[in-house]
Amino acid sequence: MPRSLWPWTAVLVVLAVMAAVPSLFTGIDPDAADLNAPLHPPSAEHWLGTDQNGRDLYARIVYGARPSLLIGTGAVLLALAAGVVIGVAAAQLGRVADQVLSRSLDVVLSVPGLLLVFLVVAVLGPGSGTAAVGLAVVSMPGFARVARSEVIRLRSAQYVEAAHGFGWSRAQVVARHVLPNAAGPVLALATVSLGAMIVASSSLSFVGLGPRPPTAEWGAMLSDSREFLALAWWPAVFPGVAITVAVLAVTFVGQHLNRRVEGRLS
Amino acid sequence: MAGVLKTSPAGAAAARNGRRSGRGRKTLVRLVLVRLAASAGVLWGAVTVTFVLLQVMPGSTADVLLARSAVGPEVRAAIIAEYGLDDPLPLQYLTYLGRIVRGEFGESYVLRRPVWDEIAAQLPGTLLLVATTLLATAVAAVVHGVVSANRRAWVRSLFASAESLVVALPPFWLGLLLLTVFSFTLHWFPAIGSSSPAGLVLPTAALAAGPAAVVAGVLREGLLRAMDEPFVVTARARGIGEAALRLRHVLRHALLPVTTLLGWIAGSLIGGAVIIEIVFSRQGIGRLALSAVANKDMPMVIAVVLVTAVAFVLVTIAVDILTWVIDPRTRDAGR
Amino acid sequence: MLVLALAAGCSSDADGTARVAGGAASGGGAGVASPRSGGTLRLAVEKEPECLDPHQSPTESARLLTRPLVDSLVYQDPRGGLHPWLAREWTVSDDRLTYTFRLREGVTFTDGRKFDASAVVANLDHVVDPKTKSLLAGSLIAAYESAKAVDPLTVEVKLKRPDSGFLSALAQPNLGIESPATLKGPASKLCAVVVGTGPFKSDGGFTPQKGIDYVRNPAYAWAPEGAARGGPALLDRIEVTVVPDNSARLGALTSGQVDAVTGLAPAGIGTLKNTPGFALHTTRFPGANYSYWPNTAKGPLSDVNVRKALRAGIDWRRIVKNVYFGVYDGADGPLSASTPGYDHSVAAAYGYDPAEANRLLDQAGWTQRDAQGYRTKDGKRLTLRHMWSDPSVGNLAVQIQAAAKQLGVELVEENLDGGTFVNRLLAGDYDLIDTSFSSPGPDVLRVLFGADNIPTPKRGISNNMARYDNPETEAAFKRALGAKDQAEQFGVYAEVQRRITEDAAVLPIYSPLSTLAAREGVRDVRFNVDGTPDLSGIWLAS
Amino acid sequence: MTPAGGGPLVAVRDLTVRFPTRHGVVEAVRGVSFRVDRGQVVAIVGESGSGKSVTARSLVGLAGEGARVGAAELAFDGADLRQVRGRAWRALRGRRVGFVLQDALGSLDPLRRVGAEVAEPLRAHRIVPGRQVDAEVVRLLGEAGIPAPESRARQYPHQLSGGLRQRALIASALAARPDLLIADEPTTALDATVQRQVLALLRERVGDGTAVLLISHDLGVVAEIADHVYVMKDGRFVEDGPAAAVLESPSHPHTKTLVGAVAGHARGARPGRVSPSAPEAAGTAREVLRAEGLVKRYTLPGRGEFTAVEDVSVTVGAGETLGVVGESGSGKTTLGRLLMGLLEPDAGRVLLDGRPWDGLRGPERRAARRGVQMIYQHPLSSFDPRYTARQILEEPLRADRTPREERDRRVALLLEHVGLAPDVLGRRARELSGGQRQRLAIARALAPGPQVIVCDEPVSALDASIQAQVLDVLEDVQERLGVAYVFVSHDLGVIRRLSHRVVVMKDGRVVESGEMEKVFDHPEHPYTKALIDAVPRFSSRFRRVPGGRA
Repeated sequence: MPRSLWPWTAVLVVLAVMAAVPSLFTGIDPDAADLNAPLHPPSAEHWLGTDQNGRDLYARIVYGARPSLLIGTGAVLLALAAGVVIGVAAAQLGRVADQVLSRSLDVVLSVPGLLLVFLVVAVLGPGSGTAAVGLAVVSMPGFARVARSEVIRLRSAQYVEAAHGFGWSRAQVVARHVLPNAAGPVLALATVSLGAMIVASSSLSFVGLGPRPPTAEWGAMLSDSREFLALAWWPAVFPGVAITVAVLAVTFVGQHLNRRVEGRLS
Repeated sequence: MAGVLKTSPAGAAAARNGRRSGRGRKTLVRLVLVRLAASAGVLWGAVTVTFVLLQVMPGSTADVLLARSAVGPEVRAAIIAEYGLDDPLPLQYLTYLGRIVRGEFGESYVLRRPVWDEIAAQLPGTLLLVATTLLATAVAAVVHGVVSANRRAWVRSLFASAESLVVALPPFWLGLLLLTVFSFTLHWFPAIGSSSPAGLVLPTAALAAGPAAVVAGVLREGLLRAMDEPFVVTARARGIGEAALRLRHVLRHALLPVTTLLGWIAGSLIGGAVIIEIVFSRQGIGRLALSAVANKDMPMVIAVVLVTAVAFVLVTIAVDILTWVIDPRTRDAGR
Repeated sequence: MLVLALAAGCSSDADGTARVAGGAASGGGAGVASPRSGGTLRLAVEKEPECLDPHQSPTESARLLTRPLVDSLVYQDPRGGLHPWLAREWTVSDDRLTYTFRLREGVTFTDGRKFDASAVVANLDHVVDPKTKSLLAGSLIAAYESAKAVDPLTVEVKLKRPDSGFLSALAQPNLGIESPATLKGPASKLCAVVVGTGPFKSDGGFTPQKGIDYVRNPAYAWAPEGAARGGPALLDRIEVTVVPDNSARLGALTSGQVDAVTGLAPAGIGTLKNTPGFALHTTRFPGANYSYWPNTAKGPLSDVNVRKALRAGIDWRRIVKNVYFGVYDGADGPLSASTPGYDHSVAAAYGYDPAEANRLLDQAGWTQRDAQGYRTKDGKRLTLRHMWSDPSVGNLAVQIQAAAKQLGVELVEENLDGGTFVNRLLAGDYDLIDTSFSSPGPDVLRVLFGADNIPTPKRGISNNMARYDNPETEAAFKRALGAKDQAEQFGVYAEVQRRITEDAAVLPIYSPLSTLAAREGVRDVRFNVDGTPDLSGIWLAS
Repeated sequence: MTPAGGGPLVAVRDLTVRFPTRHGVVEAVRGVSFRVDRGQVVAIVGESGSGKSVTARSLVGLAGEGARVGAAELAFDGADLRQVRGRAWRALRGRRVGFVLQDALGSLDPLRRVGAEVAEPLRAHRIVPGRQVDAEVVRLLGEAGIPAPESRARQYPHQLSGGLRQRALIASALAARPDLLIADEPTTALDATVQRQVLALLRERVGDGTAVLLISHDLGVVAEIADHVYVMKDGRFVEDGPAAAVLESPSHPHTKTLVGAVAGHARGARPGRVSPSAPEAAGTAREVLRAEGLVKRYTLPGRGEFTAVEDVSVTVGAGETLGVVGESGSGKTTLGRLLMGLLEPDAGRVLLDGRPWDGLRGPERRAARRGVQMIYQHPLSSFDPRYTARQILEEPLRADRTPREERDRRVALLLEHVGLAPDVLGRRARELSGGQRQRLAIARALAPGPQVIVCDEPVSALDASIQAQVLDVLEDVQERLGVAYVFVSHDLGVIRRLSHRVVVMKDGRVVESGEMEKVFDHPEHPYTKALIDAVPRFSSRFRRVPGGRA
């Protein structure tokens, strides 16, 4: 791994730990409302200041890491799983299945993303889980398409053809050669989407589709901050920085990993 | 390349009975027709999915509709009767489908107006924003991409990092910052939604930044890849200038992926502009749809879904046509 | 985003008119300079009506936006007094079932048609016609039976039963008189364009997410008695823009994009207070305070002691002061102190007394404490599910939650989507619901605590969210309806207020403010009887 | 031909080209000197990576990104190219020096009409007034022997056959009537007959007095037209002289291998082995594979049917090699797939050991599959990129559940068969040289113990010297294991060397078949004749030399 990437990897690790055990980073209760200290600017006591309820912003950002990152990650994982299944099915189960599935994907794509998420959330009720599901639904077609085209591409690959020659069954060939080699591009898409998904999930909580208050979530914190923009800049800045840094870390490390994979395969 | 190999015998065959161009146009027509046919299915699917989702949403439509009201039983009954809210679902579905086919989108439960008037009132705002955003994206991307393309490796990576940064900015946050700085503080631009040129600047910027960065990256990759193609050496060996080389040869190749990408962006913007519209208090079809969903306003939601779905279909077809124009190889590919 | 409709709706629906305590403008309004004619008022409003027609729409915004367009038979001044308007005078029969109105002459609608008795009949019939699908107006005159034009300038209205609130109901924009021609047209048209006899007209009408533009009605000569000024309005035009986002609206004002804004958030008010060149005009909304409504029918809060403990054990005033930057006042009773018929004697019961609260809880049997320090009774934690669907009250909820924890009570905040919210409301599956309820007089108590207003699946949404059912109050409500004059009516409602306070059937939090923030040049900002700003009285100094 | 007056057109002394890379400087050209006179054809021959292309490109300043070109003398028509910088090159490129790259498909911009490509030098150098460009383009295309030039000019590269593309490319290179034409592998990847025509075209040009610098790996081509030949290896000229001399009496060992390779194919013999003869008299050999009246059609979307294989019947005896000759599009590859049961014929049937494919289902069929294996033209793409050589070789053995230790033994044996050292086992295919890869492919094909191996152009992607080695391996394996080959190739030399019997395919049909010697020495079908004539003259010229280069 190149030197330039070390800091980002570090960031990623820190964020992961934050999401896992936030208490390591702060002793302050993120939901403790201090009636006497609303919108206090950054200070020794409150490193990043306090929000409109006098809650410590630093603590909320630390505790916000889990929902903020988990929704996006969960969405990607769900989309990945569903997408691969559908994509492979479309590629393997013959023309009819392919047509049906591909058109269905078009349907999903044709409905505006946010509206679709909104519908899903409305059906399942608001919350982190449903937000993740909603995002997964919206982003699944991408994975399905890549998986499908990869499988189709590999089906005619010479080494797959050769493998048939050794007397493997169709399933065996798919398992031994098609899926492992299709994994590369699909995972590449996954790492790329992860950043986008984190941004997307924050957008959701921004419009109130995320986890419920008082849960600390970066997008939601930004949403709250709008009210007090004229009074306090810090609640409107730090959560945004958190999101951006997180996404950057994911992107850079992800890109590197992808290059590694490509390098190994071609 | 594979595509080329696949199609070349066909092309040669066509060449032999030299009526290629004619058939080429035919392939385009066929392509478009096929797509349109398929898209009919897509639209139907979109409507159906939306209908189902709206039905499985908790809360009876009547209750949600009357949530904000104080009405006597007879009014409640009148409303339920008028919208056929207690008909069996299949019946509701079929009647509604029938209406749509006849082009009647009905009246909004909540706004009590023909949904069509409503959309007609809101769509322009969104389309305008989408248009300016696409324009900004394309221009910014091409300039940035071309400028950064023939530079040293480390300069390129610098550009690339900058792009990653822009992409990592949540658009709504960017919008918030722009609004605070340029509107609330500096008073350079209006603070609330207006379709005046000035009013479009900030939303467009907030919306276009991310896509522009992505496209610029793709474009640059494309340019670099194209520069490695053998025909570039050949062209140079003919003694043409670098400018001409980029203009006549390289750029077109790089534009192929960009076209597809722009199409995708356009499609996603029509529905995706909502958040920015909210931040900048612009009127738009997105906000219309969201509040409609919140109120289980079925006719409105489905109408919006239909409009955006049609837009999506048209955009994809437009992209296909563009690709057809830019890349002759696809013309003989059929589909 | 999700169904703020419900909470927002409630905060303004039901029994229309309100009387404004302190009446006229606070802040740098009332003119030093003498009124001058001309100019365009650019106003940014927070909410928009889903349909403009006040006969159909229940929303506060519909009232605000149609008041300049339509006049009413009766005018109710900010102090609640009733005065002639389109009706020159009226008489009430002894059985209080027949009202006879003598109409003003020479009044014309802005579409040129004449105003007469048939117009009044057409309007009243239109409001109660189920096909109109009226979401509020119809229920305001639920007692209405029929009306007939005795002669071109005389209308006789018959009621099914006595209704002491009938006249003030007629004073609402919701029963404003619209041009009969338009009433015959499709209801959908009325949602955009309303034609009345008012000081302003709007041919373009209302466009959702955009707003509405008015131009002065030069022929206007029938301003109500007791109004600030007769004759045509001073403003040439009013341009209203809908801007839901609070910060954007404030920004629009401070950046001079608009002259005035309504519905400022407390934070915004706080900001504006220390911005020179702007004036803040406010008035308390009359009616029920913003309150937590306990489910008195089931759950822990069916125990009056627990309700009382909650009322005494949380320092509501301090929280309000904090969250709302000292802008909102604390509450002393079921009704806001500005409501006509408010009974001051109950105020004492609404003080902060943690000791008493803990005593009550112990007495109620919630004696044990669990690991997190919450009170328990036979192993069950004292948990209250607070159901809300308007994120904007989040901050308040957070602070109340924290305060309740001190008391050993766990508040679970349930931020629900509209559908689920409605279902659980109808099923009575909640412990607390929050909402306010602006309203002109003590009548609102009937709406909020009457047994036949308990929301049920059969009845659908209704407003007795405390699910309060008490024979005493039921009887009182009957007497109130039949009251022969306001004094008698108020007397009855004073009893009711004491009864409700005794039962702690509501946990009042603050009295909401109706606000209009404007640049200095905007003069004579008054508020209508229902708390909405009176746009047609405004003039521009520069 | 002799230089036409004046100094040399091109004079190069001690040309060196270096490429600085992350791993230090790579020296592609290490001090070569040569000259080209007007009207002369000078050839630089060498295998891939020998530096021949870079040498040629340095003459037009296109040696490549960051190339460091140095020379004691680098002159074109007296002008010192060392002084030429940036834009100045453009006066030279296309105007004075035409440039033809190999792979015409990639060298013509696929997005632009052929006409536009040809017109480019005309416009760039204002050779003719704008109005006349189109006419001139048509004339040039016609001159390059392209039929119906008007319509062709309006077409796109992918719509032209390889030969036509190459002609178009040459036409554009000659558009400005340059004094020097640099032709880099102008005929690679072209079918023999087409190759012939293109070479003829080049020769014609020389007739007009244009000098040609010909870059090629193919001695055959060089023999056709070169006056003077430089043999290049690792950035140096190892030998040079008049074509005939160099080719007929090569002195440097590398030249010998090159010559030997070509010669070997041509004579169908190599040192220590007389012309091949089947174990028993061909045909009477126990028949392992039989195809009867095979037909395979493809429907091309929108443009009807295209018959890849039409009524083809062949038989392959145990341990014998059936050569399948044909040019691209003749259906030979499709035939191979049909024989392997990878494709279902639309008519006719294939019998393996007397059992028809179509009779076999499920496990049976899979078992039978192991009886026929395949070797591809590009071995790399026939290996799973994730696999090491060991995994590649073990896979077929795992497929039939060969126990572990047994597997190791077999793998070792396979390596030995194909002459690979065990140390390759740890590496992935792309870390191996072209020759090693193809050996690995052979070893893998042998692993299931097949009776027949279908070889689809197994050596055409390899350098001549490597080709020879791989062919040796194939022969050894056949001798040791008695496996039969179906050997598909367009290269008559290769076919001739390996085959016992031959079928000649054209447009999906078998036009001629029989004993190799018979078909090659007394071809009956005109097409076969044409094919054999088309083989570059050098080989025939060479065949006259008694005894060959044993």
